[in-house]
Amino acid sequence: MERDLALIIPEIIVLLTGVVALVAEMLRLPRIALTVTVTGLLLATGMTLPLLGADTSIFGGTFRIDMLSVWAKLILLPATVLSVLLARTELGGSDREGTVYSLVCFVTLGSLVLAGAGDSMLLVLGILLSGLGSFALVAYPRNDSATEAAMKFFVFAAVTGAIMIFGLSYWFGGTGSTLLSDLSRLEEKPVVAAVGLIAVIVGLGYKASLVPFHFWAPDAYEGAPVSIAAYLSVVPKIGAILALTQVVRDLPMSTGWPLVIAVVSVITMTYGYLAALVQDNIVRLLAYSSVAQAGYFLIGIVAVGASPLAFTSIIVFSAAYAAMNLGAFAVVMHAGRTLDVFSGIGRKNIAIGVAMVVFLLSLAGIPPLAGFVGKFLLFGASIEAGFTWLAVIAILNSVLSLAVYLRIIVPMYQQPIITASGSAPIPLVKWVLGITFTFTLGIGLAAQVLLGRLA
Amino acid sequence: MTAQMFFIGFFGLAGVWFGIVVFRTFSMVRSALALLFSQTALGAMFLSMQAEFLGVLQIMMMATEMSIMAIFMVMFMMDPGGLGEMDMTHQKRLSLGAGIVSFVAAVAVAVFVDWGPVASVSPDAAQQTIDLGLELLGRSMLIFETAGITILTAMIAATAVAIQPVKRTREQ
Amino acid sequence: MSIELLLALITGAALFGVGIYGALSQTNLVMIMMGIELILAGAMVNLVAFWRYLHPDNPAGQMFVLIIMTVMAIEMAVGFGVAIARFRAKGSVEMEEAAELKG
Amino acid sequence: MLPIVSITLFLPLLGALLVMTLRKAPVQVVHTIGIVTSGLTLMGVVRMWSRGVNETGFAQLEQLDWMPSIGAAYRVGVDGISLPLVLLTALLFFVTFIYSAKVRKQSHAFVALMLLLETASIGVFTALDAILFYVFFEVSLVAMYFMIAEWGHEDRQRAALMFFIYTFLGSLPLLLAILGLYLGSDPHTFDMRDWISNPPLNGTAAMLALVAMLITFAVKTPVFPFHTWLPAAHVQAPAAGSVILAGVMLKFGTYGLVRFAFQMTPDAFRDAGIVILVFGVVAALYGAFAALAQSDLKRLVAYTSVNHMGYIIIGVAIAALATDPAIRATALDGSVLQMVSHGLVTGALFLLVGMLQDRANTREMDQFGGLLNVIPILGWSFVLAAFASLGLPGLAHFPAEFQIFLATLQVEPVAVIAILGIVITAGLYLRAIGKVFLGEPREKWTNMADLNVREVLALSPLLILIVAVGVVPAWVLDVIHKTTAALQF
Amino acid sequence: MNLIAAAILAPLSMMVLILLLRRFPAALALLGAAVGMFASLYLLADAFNGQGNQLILPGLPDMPLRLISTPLTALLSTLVAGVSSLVLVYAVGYMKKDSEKVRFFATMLLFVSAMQTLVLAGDWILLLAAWELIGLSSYLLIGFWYRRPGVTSAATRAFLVTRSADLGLYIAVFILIASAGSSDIATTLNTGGNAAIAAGFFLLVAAMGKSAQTPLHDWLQRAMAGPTPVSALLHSATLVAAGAILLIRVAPMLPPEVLLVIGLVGGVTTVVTGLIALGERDLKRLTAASTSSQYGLMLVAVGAGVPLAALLHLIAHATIKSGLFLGAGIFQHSRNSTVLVNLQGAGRDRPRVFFGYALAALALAGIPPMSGYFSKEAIIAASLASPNVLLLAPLALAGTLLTGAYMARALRILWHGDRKSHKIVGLYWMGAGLAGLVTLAVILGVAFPAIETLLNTRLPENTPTRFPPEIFGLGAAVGGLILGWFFTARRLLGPLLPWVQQGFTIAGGFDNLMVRPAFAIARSCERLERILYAGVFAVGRFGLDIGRAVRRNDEQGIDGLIFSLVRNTVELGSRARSLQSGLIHREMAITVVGTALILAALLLALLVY
Repeated sequence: MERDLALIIPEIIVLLTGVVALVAEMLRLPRIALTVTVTGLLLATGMTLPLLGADTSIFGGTFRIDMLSVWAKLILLPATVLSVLLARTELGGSDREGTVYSLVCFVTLGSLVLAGAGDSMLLVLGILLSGLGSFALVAYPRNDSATEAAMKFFVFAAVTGAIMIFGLSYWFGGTGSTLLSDLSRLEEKPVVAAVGLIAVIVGLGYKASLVPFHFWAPDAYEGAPVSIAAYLSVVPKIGAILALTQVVRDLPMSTGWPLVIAVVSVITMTYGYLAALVQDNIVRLLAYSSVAQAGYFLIGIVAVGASPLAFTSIIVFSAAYAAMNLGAFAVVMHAGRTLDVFSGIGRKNIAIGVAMVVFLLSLAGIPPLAGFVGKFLLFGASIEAGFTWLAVIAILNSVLSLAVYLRIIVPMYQQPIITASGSAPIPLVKWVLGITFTFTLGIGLAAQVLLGRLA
Repeated sequence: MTAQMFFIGFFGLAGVWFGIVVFRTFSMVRSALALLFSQTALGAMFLSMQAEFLGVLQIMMMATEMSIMAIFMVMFMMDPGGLGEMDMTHQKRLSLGAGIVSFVAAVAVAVFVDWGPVASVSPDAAQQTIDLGLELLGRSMLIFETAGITILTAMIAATAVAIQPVKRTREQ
Repeated sequence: MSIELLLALITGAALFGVGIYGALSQTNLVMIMMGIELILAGAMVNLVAFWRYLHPDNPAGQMFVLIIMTVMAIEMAVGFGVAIARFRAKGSVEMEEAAELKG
Repeated sequence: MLPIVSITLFLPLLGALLVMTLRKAPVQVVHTIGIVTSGLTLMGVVRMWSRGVNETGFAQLEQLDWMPSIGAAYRVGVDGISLPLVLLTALLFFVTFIYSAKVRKQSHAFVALMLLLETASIGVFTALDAILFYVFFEVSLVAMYFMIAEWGHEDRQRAALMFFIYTFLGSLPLLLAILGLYLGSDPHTFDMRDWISNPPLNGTAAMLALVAMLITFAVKTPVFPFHTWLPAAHVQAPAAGSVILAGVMLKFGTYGLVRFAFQMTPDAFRDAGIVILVFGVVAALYGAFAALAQSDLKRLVAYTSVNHMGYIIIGVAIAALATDPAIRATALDGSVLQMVSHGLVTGALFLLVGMLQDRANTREMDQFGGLLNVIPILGWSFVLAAFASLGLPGLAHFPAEFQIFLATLQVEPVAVIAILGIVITAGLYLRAIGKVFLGEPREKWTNMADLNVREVLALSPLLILIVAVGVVPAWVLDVIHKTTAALQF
Repeated sequence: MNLIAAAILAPLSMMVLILLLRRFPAALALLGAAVGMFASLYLLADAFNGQGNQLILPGLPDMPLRLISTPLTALLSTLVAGVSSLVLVYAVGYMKKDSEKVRFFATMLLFVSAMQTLVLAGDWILLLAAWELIGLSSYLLIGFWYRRPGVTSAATRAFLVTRSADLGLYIAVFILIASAGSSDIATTLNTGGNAAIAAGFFLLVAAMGKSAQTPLHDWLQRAMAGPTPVSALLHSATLVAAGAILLIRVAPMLPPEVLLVIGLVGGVTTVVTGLIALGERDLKRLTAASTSSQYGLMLVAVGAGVPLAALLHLIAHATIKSGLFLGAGIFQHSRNSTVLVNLQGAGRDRPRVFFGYALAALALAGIPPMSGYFSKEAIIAASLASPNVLLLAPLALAGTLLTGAYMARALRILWHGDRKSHKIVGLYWMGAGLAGLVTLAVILGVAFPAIETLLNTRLPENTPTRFPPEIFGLGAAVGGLILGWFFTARRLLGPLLPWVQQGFTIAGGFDNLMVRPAFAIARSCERLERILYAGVFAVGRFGLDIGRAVRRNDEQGIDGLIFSLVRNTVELGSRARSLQSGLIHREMAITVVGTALILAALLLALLVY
């Protein structure tokens, strides 16, 4: 038991951080809450490092300390820190600022639970935990659009969550266990496996905003503060993707799940980019883009069990995605929510312009940026798993993605400056931009640092 | 036909029936009450399936929950008394279709899957509770704790969302 | 396969169907939540039946039911929180009126 | 030994960073940095040239671990196919920098972007690791996109987008092919040398990979009917961009065709040889005829590029179809030399058209007339470059085209029909010369200034080399032949 | 220094020097020509002593470039050097008033060195290169006065027609190299079989283009737009001669089928262009047509299997024809025109010039004892002795007859008429050039036996034939002269005259048969280009349409939103505000339906497994 607890020290730290931040907020000490949150999350990140290379499970297999969950911590905790810094910039000084930090900690905790889930019940609770805080965060401004977004978000969450639980009940009937590692018993009961899988796809798909469970995402991102949208598009999404990975790695191949995931992947990425193509609110555009990126994650999941590259590719792409998506949202936070305000911004503020171009090109998968390395590994994994057609479609979608991102890049450099905004970025945003920029470039150029650890 | 079978069928039918009533009445309060009856019937069904602890818990929890729900219902409904015969539904046909398809699919799974051998006996009530307790504090401890944290989060989140903002945020 | 199990599973399926219908057809947030309660109830019925007739030796089934009850309660709480916030901002929790965000 | 390849490769990048840091530096300083950096790069390449290539395989290898866990590394080196192209690249960038010293608009960004483009271009030719190759390949795209979009002409936005999307779309199949080759190699590696010496795929897989690569390189080269981006991009690109685009970046396609398609899937390439040959013939003829219909000088030169690149495709296809190693070497010699020649000649032509446009603000041939008398240096330079382009002996294209057609006749006599392109290009260039430079001078151009010293400096290396390659092709061909003669199949 | 290189490099280096110094062009040009001639003469002397010489230069891999001095090439080199030197002497006077002497002499020297390269080339690549380079230099020279109307098109046409025919040489060279495995001309001459036939025909095409044989004769007359020295050089020993030289050099290889065709092409040309010359109204164009005609005769000789006769006529013709052009140039300067009507009586103004001109004309007609007599007699003899005597002999005789006729006509017009010439600048230089060439034209016949010795071949003099060639040849020549002197062209040609004066253009000639179709194809390519371009954008728009449809799905009906990827996004933002909304229940319904679909897909997948 002591060993088990030692292995979840990072999670415990995150929990404590959230609680302490809440206490600080109650004492009306938002700066302390911020400091505590940042320190706590960084501490948790640090405490994760000794766990690198661990591959075990604790509490009777209900929670896994493996490659996926450890790297989830290493990626999601820093991403949370960056989001907190963004939130501080955007929401600092507002009423109950500290609750934001506290809730962010809980949502991250939920995502970490998802990423390491070894039991159906943890799956359910992880979704709930990461969802609850999210509703509150989205509704934080308490205005019309924010509450509308939160309400839609909530309804979607509740319905999909209920469907998932209902489906999971069949898995218990089929295996006699709630442990994911016992799913291999479903070899002879493919229908049960299928029903449960569909339910899981519904539940986790909602969290990861896969099509057709994505509808809440653009609305919620638009209604929420930009920093929260950035956070939601990264942390819970990656958590859900990793949870899906945890589920399918134990699912018998005979159920044909790779094909289903592949189909969902194709639909998701194509639909996401097509919808993004005609957006003019840049937050919605990025929302749809993040929907499409979720489709890319699924390419890696398809290869789970068939290609040794699968886990590597998912983790690398998660890291890349976190860096570039947060970066892009940070720029949006600095510049504004519509495409109009982006015209000429690249000329006025060269650093911001270069950073945004790098983030967007990375999202489009252009080498040598992080997104390229991630997608490259994903494609490699899927081809190795025999899903060449999936890689082909994904590659075709990359073209679509380019069109989407060029819609932002083009006006940045080519249209006259029409807005007066565009002051120098606030120091915190600068930091966030600097860090995400470094990682977007760094993961591209020095992918070995990641890959070496993953091998 | 054993008694157990009868009770399961009876309470099941009652639960489903009250479930349907929830969406057939125009009165919010009646909806809440119907849901309460439905859940209670299910609690009784648990009892008849020899899951005593769960059955009792279900009835107790649902009673409280439904009463809270009724209060909110009155608060938020346009026509709490159900006097206006307002139709508070939309896309009925599609929803009905979806409901029926879901039902048929679920039944199909239940019927066509070979669930394996059926256990004739179950642990008695005391044993169940002991088992459950061991489960809670053993293997499932992390789950249990997570549930606790989730409840904490729910409290924070619900409060954060619900309380009146003191001053307007910069975002507006 | 025993009739009891079948009956229970059909009950669960029916609750699921009714819940889906409710979640899709209701215009009011609270009513939608009722639909969700019914779906979850269906899951509970299934779990109890599976525990009783297939795996009585594994208390995880009961455990799951407990968790679902928690989920129900939590969702209700947060749902009402969201509803209150929405009510304050807009004066109604009708879904039809929540259509500002689009595209 | 000094890692001269890497130094040469990253020197421009360092220059770009230097320019970026000197945000406040005056324009002249920035351009001087550009010229000096590219000059040093050129010297580095000359040093590489003096070190020479090996009889077999690659020379001047330099490598460094990069992503060992997936078999990717930083590997660079040259052989007889790439070294001439590296020299061409460095030279073209050098003269372009001299020519562009007049650019005032965002000159910091311009110089930095050009230097980035130079690193990417040299990288494409020196990379011996598929990932590295792809990285440079794409980076060049991005840089060129901004080049066209920012410093192009009236309709630059659309042209830049079309260029980018088109060639990006084109480059993605290559990624698939690279993945296929990677997964086919045992042990998994991205080392292009392994792929060449030991082609990892065979059968259907190889054919699929080949098709993917062909799409990529057909778009890049470009081959009819994938060429539509080319005229648009050229017409809108600034002169510097056009020079690099035509002189260097089109070679990515043909270089890739040789390096990847031809060397890494040799059997499939041989099976598909006839089809590729047909594409080459059609491209050559179509490019010539389409050029004949143009009235815009820049479009005209752009379409002749399609024609000339068509010859290269023919050469490579013939090399694959040939069974006699001597013929294969001849065809490949011709193809590689044609890449160099085309870079020199088209580079010079685009510079000249750019200079003409600087003076007249138009490129319509009908607007001009009798300019030879007014601006003799420009006029005679254009005549020289045009005759080089139409394949006159003694100038750069002749030896290359001669070898290509010589080999073609021996392998697929019917394909020699593409030689008609020689006459068509002759006709269209003479027509252009006649319209623009001969005849009675027009009133409005009588005060046009002839080339200034900077422009002459930019142009003369190209013209000198056009003659040098034409008269004594041996100094280039010796290097090329050393590699092509030793290719094993 | 190797003398072969000197023959080429002397003019070339002087050209470079002229371009660099931009002064003393005439003197430097003469110096270059003189040095080149000495080198050629030295080569010739070596050849008489039985010494060959060769120079191997780096070329393409395994195909080095070779320059060789054999008796034949040395002889031709001397001819080129000699004629060009004299023409340059003449040009000093002719170009005295022109302001662009630098360009003129530089190009002339380029031309000379290219021609030297051609005759001295020992391998096909170098020959091909030289072949094309003389095309280039003739383009530059014909277009020398590029500001005058019509000049550009004449130059362009000359280059294009010859270049089109050059494809024949390209292909022939490829065939020869492919079948012999070497680019050495001497080696490839051993080729036999189908390769030889194919190569022979393609070589003929090339020769027809350069030597202006029917039906490709049109460009030569138009090429008169250039300065007269240029014409003199083009027509005598250089550009036009290249075709005949090529055939003479490869003659040992040619199989009988090809020889017959060559003879026929030559015969037809000599008659057709002879008629054109007879009907011509311009002195220089008349002379140009006669050039085609004479080269036709040479091809007859080659076709008859006696290339030596062709070579002799080539040499004789080179001196004669340049003499004729130089004379014509003097008349042109004195009347500022080359139209025959304006030149009436010009000969009587300058009797000495006329005398020289007349001597050349008689030589061309084939009057003994001038050089033309011997060479022409050799050709007629060859045609009479050939196996195809019935085809070739009548054509050769007709050509001879016509030669006499048009030369006599020219002489008559120059002699009769008013005296109204004016003074000419630089007459001495021009006179000197003319005198030298005419002297050569008259006496060169003496050298023919020496040439036979040098080349170690004999004319088939003693072959028994029923038709003595002397009688026939002389008869035709004298008959032609009499006809031409006493009858006008109108009387001689009758109804044929208009057609003749159009140059026997068949079906619109080069313009209709080559240029128009090329442009038609070009235009259809351009149309296809537009379609492709539009197609690419259509694909792009299609993508956007799908995007819009997807968005509509998300939001329930967007009123038609015209969206353009590139066009301004500002307007777009405002239009998007007017959108309707997607309601959550709809979205959720889609979710459920989607789930059902995925379930269906999964069950399908299960069935497959």
